[in-house]
Amino acid sequence: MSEAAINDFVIKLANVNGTGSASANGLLMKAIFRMGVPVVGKNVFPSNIQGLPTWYEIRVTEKGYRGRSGDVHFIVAMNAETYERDLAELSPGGVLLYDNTWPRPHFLTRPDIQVLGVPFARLCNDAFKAARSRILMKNMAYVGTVAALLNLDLDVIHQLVREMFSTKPKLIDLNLQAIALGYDYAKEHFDCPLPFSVQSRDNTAGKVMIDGNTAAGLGCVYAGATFGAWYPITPSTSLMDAFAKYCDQLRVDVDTDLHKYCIIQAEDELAAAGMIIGAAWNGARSFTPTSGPGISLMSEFIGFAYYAEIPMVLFDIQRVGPSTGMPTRTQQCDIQLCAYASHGDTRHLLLFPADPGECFEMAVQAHDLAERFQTPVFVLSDIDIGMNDWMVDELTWDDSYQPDRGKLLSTEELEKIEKFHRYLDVDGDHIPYRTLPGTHPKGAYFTRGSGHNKFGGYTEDGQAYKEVVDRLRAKWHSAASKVPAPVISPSKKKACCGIISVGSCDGAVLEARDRLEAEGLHLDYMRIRGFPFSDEVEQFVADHDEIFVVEQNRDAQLMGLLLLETDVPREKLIPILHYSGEPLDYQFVYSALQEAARVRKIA
Amino acid sequence: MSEAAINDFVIKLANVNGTGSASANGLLMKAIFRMGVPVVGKNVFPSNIQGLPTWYEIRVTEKGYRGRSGDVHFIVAMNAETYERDLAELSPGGVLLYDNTWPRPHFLTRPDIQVLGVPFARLCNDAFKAARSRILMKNMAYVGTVAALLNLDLDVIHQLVREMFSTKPKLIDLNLQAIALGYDYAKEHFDCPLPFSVQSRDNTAGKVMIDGNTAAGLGCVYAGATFGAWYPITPSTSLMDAFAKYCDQLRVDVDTDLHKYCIIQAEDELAAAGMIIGAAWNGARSFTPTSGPGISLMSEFIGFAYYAEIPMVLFDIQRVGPSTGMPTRTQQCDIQLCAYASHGDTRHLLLFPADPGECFEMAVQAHDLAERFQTPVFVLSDIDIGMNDWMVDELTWDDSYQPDRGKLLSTEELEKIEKFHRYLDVDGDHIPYRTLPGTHPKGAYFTRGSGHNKFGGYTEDGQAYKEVVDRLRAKWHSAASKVPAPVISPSKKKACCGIISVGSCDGAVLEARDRLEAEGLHLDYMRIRGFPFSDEVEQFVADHDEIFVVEQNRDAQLMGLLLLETDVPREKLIPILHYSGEPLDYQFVYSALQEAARVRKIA
Amino acid sequence: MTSFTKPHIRRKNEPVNKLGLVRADYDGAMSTLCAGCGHDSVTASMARAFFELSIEPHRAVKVSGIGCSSKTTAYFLREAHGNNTVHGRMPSVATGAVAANSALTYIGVSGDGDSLSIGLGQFVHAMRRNVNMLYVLENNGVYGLTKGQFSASADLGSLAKRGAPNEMPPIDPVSLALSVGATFVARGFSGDREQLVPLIKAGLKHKGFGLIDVISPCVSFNDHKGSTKSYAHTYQYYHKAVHADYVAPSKDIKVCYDEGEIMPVEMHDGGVIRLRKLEKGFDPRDRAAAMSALANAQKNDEILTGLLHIDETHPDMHALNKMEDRPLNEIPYAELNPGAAKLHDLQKGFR
Amino acid sequence: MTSFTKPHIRRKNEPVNKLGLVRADYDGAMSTLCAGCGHDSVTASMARAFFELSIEPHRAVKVSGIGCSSKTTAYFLREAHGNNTVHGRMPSVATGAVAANSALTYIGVSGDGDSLSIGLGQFVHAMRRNVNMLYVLENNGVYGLTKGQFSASADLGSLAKRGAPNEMPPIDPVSLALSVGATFVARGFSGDREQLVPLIKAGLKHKGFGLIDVISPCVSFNDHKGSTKSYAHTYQYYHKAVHADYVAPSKDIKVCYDEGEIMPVEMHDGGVIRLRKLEKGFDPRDRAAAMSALANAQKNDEILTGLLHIDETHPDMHALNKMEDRPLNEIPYAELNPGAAKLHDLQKGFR
Ligand SMILES: Cc1ncc(C[n+]2csc(CCOP(=O)(O)OP(=O)(O)O)c2C)c(N)n1
Ligand SMILES: Cc1ncc(C[n+]2csc(CCOP(=O)(O)OP(=O)(O)O)c2C)c(N)n1
Ligand code: SF4
Ligand code: SF4
Ligand SMILES: [Mg+2]
Ligand SMILES: [Mg+2]
Repeated sequence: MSEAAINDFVIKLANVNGTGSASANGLLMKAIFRMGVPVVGKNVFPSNIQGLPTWYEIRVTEKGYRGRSGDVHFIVAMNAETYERDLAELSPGGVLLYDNTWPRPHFLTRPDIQVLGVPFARLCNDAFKAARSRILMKNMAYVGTVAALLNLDLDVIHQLVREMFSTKPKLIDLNLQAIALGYDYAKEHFDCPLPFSVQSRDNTAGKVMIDGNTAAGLGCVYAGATFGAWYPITPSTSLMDAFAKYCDQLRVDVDTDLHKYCIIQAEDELAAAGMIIGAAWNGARSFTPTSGPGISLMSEFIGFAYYAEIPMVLFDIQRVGPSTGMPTRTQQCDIQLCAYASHGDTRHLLLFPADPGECFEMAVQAHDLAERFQTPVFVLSDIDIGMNDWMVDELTWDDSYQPDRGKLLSTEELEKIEKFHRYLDVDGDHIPYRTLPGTHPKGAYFTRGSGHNKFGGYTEDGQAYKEVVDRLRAKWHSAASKVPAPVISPSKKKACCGIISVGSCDGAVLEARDRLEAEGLHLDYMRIRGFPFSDEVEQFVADHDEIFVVEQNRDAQLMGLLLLETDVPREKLIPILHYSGEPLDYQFVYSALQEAARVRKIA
Repeated sequence: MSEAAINDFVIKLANVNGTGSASANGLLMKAIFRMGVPVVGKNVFPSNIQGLPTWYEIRVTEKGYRGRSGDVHFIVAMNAETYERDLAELSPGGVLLYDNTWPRPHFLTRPDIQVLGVPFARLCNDAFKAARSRILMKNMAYVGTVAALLNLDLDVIHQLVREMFSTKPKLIDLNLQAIALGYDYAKEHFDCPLPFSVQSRDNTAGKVMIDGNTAAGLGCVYAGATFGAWYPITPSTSLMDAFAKYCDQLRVDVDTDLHKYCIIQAEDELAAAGMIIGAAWNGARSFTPTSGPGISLMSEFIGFAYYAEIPMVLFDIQRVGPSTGMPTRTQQCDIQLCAYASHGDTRHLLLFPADPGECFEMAVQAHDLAERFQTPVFVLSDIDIGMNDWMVDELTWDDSYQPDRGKLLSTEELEKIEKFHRYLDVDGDHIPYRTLPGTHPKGAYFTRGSGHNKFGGYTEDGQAYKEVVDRLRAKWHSAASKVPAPVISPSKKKACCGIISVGSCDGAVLEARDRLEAEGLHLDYMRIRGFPFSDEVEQFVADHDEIFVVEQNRDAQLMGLLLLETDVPREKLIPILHYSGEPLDYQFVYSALQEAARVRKIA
Repeated sequence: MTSFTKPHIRRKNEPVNKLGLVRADYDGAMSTLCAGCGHDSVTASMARAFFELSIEPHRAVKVSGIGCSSKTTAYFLREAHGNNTVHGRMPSVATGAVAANSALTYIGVSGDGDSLSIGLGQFVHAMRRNVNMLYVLENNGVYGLTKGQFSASADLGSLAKRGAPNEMPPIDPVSLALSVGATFVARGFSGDREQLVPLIKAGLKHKGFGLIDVISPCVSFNDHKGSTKSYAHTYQYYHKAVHADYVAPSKDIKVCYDEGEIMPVEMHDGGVIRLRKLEKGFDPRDRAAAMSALANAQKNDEILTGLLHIDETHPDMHALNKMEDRPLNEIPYAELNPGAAKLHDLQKGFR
Repeated sequence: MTSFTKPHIRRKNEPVNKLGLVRADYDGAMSTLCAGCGHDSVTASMARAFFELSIEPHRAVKVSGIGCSSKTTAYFLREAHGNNTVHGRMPSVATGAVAANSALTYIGVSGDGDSLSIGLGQFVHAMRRNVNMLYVLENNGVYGLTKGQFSASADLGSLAKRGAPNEMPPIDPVSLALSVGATFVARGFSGDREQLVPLIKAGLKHKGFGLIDVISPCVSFNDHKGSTKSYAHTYQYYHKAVHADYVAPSKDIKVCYDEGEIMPVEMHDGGVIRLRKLEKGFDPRDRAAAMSALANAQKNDEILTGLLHIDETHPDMHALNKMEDRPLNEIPYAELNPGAAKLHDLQKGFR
């Protein structure tokens, strides 16, 4: 637990969903960001449309930490139903703000916190006529109160309101009025600002606030993907929404209104998988965003793409499984499934972005790798990365980039060669050449998921069959050096032990590691970014005596891959597992590492 | 390679499918079996209906070995298309029998074998009028020739023909005539019998010849399953056919013609999975037979059954994957998929029968375990076990058996309890009680694949969610001692090394082990029969320095499970992999073990 | 089974049904849908139908897929088992459940997304099998739970909330059902409980698969101007063809037969569905007639509602499979176990 | 693209098409189906249609699912890419392929099992999207490849090889297609190439989804007495409604218009389908009429064949998605890449 301080505290807003709170909360976060102070925002929302508890947590972190902290210093408790729980979560010395319009019969409180009441409902009922406004404006009213209490820059807030409603200018004044209501009430009744508050800095220059799904959608645009198929599923929907938005903006001919892309809302995930396979087979870069249940449903097709060697790019925005699970909560629970999805001997390429910046980059890499290796490639994101706004370096682009279309024979090349065989390892690199329909009569071949020999012919012969699947395994293995390399962050002093982690665990792990380091526990850290594992991964496990594997699932799935695919002995690996569905916080990792180090007697 | 001898040789019949050869070949095998000499039969057929190569291999083995040997001493080469390949496969000193009706322009032969020609087509064309008879009777004609050459008991053969055509008595004489044609021709032209031939013994008493799918279907009848749903897929179809046949025979009221069972041909595998889940949820023992592609398609539902804790019995008759693969060839390639099928953290119970006898037993156990643990249970058979006739001990039944319905509350029990909570661990054994619809108002609960707490209520609370999935993991683990225990077959002398294998590998492994033992290489052998692994498995791996893991897939999937779920260090495990799709033969295992032992310098 | 957890609070003079239960005894958990969602009205109608039919709550079974609509099975009949399965696959789970115990009353609740896209195959095949259940399709033309994408039932030209028109032909569950031989096909509107409750009752009593396509507006994503699945549009265009009401078996049934406008259809339980013809000359027992009535209504931009087709003669799944009346899950093991001696006999053919 | 692998052997005076190719240039690998299988005749008809239309083989794409029928894409057009996908899921792969390159000619081949059970959802949704392809459904009423189980198109009362009758209503692909708004719906018979070849040609030229349901008997499992999908039964009951023939764009087209019995339908490429009405007063451009013709034929136990419905006005998937004419797979990356500067601009909203 850590004390709240200037530019270093956590505010949590407890709301009911469907009441318009999300944009108000986003506005608060953006205001702090624009004041030059780094923020970490987590939106925890229910799996329905209206009426259930939702939370928005904003960590203000001058040092620019990227994970949750685990503390809550300031709660805006707008939801009576979760009030008790919200109250309990508040750190000692914290502040609770609530709507005191109606007296509460059994009002719970704690002696170690400060409670502030503002009659938001009454203020809004008095000020606004329309029923809908009265509900919506309560949110803006607490924004005003919070702004006063945290010393937020009102100009910044007003500017944000104007941008937010630029298309509905009538609403600007209404919202500004509501903000003023809350602001003025606070100034009048409370000591403003609180001891912890925000002071302007210049720590967010060159940064943007973006969510991973938007970044990945944008990445697909830059990758030159022209076809996307999907079936709506939380939390992957916004990825396709982003792709559609940017295509609409960038790829529609202004004169003719004609599109240079095609997006299809499929009838289900099986169909979405089939469509992107069809399009990729026919030479259009394609992708599908989905989540766990979608991967289960696509399993048969994934095996087909693997065996028939068709590029396939899948974004799995992971949510809490198994089954429908908690669709709006985060986990990293599809790692094992994606690594080996489908029946028979199958193995795939995985990319693990840790933030929206990497979602953008890896979206591009996924397309390159899928075409280079003619195989399914999974980008394993999650709700935390995908749907929360993260502060990251502004995305950049290298204008010299050219898509790697892999070993694709052109009409001219086909013209030259004697005879084309689809599955022949001509170059000894385990990757055969492919051709597109329509390019040349010589290029024709028959794609099938049934037994085929290296020439592409149907076979039921054991040796001919083996030859192809043996090459497939070798091809998969050769991708180890081509998937994104792990990021290794050595400890300041030489360390005998290490941490391995992945994806959205990164911020919390880095922070926990730094804090432990400050206390004298030195740990090297490797974040895995690709599968199959490269030599660096092997080296890291070889170089350390004990390795903590931090991940967000129950069954230690990443650790499982390490056991299966590297030479690491089991005794070296110590799982640290978080799977409640909330984004990981550094305190969890810190305590777990500390405890594990104690038990294992690591210096 | 081993020499052919009396009651110890292999005959292979190469045919074209759709020409009626299968029943002729089965007749040959049955005749030898009835003469009291053990046989091993393997039918290798194509994935079409008519016109492609098919082989039937009969190993005559007085000692009662259960696997293939790898030799071929006698080939009946009825298929000109595979003639070259068949010829090459023959062991030196072997005999090739072919149809010499038409002269072959470029007749291939080998100096080290004996070639016998019989004009089967001409004999049959002369003897029979109908076009169809002329084709079919060629098969019976070579049966006659083979009978003469191998000294088979004609009375036994005649009796088999009479039984075979008991419903179409007109065909009996026709077939006997054809047999006589071939028999007489052989007697007249060749030295009969061959040096290797069959002599009557009494080694098959108490045995039956049965295929695994039939045995499993029968097992489901004895388990008291009343509902089955399926979607046709090779090689699982005959399992449901058998269940249907026995139900029709045993469970139809003679007076009313009404059924005590229900079988539904579903519209696909997803639907089949849903149906058996619905029926099991509602208290009828149910099951579905399928193969790899079906498991892929059922993945989402499997996770639902796991998380909602609904009994589910699946038979996966494995075939060569990935994708459509070689649907009529055998592999053990779905082990990993079935162990962890579905997204999110999921883990299942697996049973591994090694022969039709165990298919029968494990079909019953699967139903007991599924209800006891309220979870999916997979019986992992394969084409070799499922579709070939195996010689096994006559199936027996203990009349005192009662189904284990698990923790299912009756109306009376519900009447007594205060309040029922579906997912509460009342007894501390990790297994909650369940209720059936319609039994009692108190028993009602809401089944869902979305987040639920231990009371069965909807939740999005991380801790409440974790409590349930932690129990699920503990429940799964507690099944280790309840799934069938491994069969451990110690070497004659104390051995430092061992073999681990599974399912249809058993016969070949045992034979290879015995032969190596005779040469002084001592190896203990454990055949795994259930997953999660029991303490015996842990003990076996702990007790041995090096362990050869013999299995039929490319990616060492069983070895993978050992790495993931036991403490065995990787260096101990040496994979021996066979995945050409042909049933495993002992020579393959023998050579691989010998070679591995040499490399590893094992005494 | 006669024991009940007694209802807790009961208002004075509150109407009770034949079981002595009040309407509130058919309630469930509190709804978490949006205020004004059509689905909540349908829930109320379903609860009322069960109440009026005096079905013991615990002798009913509720099944559903995934979606706002599918959630509603939690919001009525708290004393009935519910099975909220996976997206689009409720029909198969229902089929298995019905197969296991034919003695209960089954109601399935689904949405247009759940039934017409991911679940289309299962939906059609459950109709083809004539599984004995009532299937209520709460049709709002959108995916509510995933926030407003068009579903396959969105009408040509219907506008999305953001203004884009749908340009693909809709899949009309009623036409589809007729084309694949469903035996009870009706359409209702969440806003008209007077019509809907009797339809649900009739559907529950129909022996075989009953489909009620209920237009049930989504206030959050598809209730704006230009949407053809809005309350306003539905009120304006809907048209009642046949009013159906179920009358339980009793001596008086025959008396009804004479009334001019009333056409009786006898049910398997001895009860009767009374059809009040609103459209002249339309006979819902004639499938071809239903199809052409539907085609005509479409031409006139009318939303035809009521009981559009009924066929009480086609055997249901149990009859097709020649199953005995006793539920599968009640057959004692002793009757299912052929025994050791029989096993020996059976294996004679394997020697 | 004009280069071809020249045909190897050519008979003297063998007819050549506009490309100078002979019919054998449209052949594929040797069939591995049973001798006499209806599917082999359909294969021959498809090859002939491509030949007669003078489509360059390598500019065609063949897609299929799994089944005996689906295998046949290997048996014609050896110079065309084929994609033999997974069971029941060909429509989605085809949809993606068509989306990626609209400039090729697409033919899908499937079976009744592949299309009407496991693949029903995809089949219907591909029609709804009006994907520009011809879909040939080789309908034999059984699962051939898995050895003779009834499929969902088995007719009521049709006998299985072992004598058991089917008791579930069939799913008729033609009715289904009409009910979900398909734009080209036809039925043929493998045994009548004279009718089938022109239908295939018309279907290939139709801009949008063309369905031809071809009765194609399975000699191994469904050609016995009592089977309603046998050769004998089909010959006896089949009935031709409308003969359709495609005429390529040319100056003479207009001349044809006058002939009494001929009704011309103009195609997107400027060609014309000439419909020869065999059934009086039947206009295949009227969907409702097609439905009632179908219903009547069913009543009379007739198998209605020919072009039963065509709608050239409904936009195909490309038009619905406002795609430009150039195939997606030919748009150079330079046109797709917004560039670094743009990326900077786009992110202004993220500050
Ligand atoms: C396999 C799978 N894919 C996608 C989803 C996401 N999802 C949940 S509900 C829904 C659509 C629901 O639409 P509908 O059935 O019309 O219900 P409504 O919410 O409109 O009542 C979708 C796509 C899911 N739960 N499972
Ligand atoms: C997922 C999956 N399930 C089952 C099968 C087995 N299977 C192969 S073909 C087939 C049915 C084919 O029937 P149909 O489409 O009518 O083709 P036909 O052989 O009759 O031409 C089935 C069930 C499969 N290949 N894949
Ligand atoms: S989103 Fe629509 S369908 Fe869902 S609860 Fe709200 S109003 Fe109902
Ligand atoms: S089984 Fe039937 S469908 Fe298949 S190839 Fe033979 S005749 Fe044709
Ligand atoms: Mg809906
Ligand atoms: Mg078929």
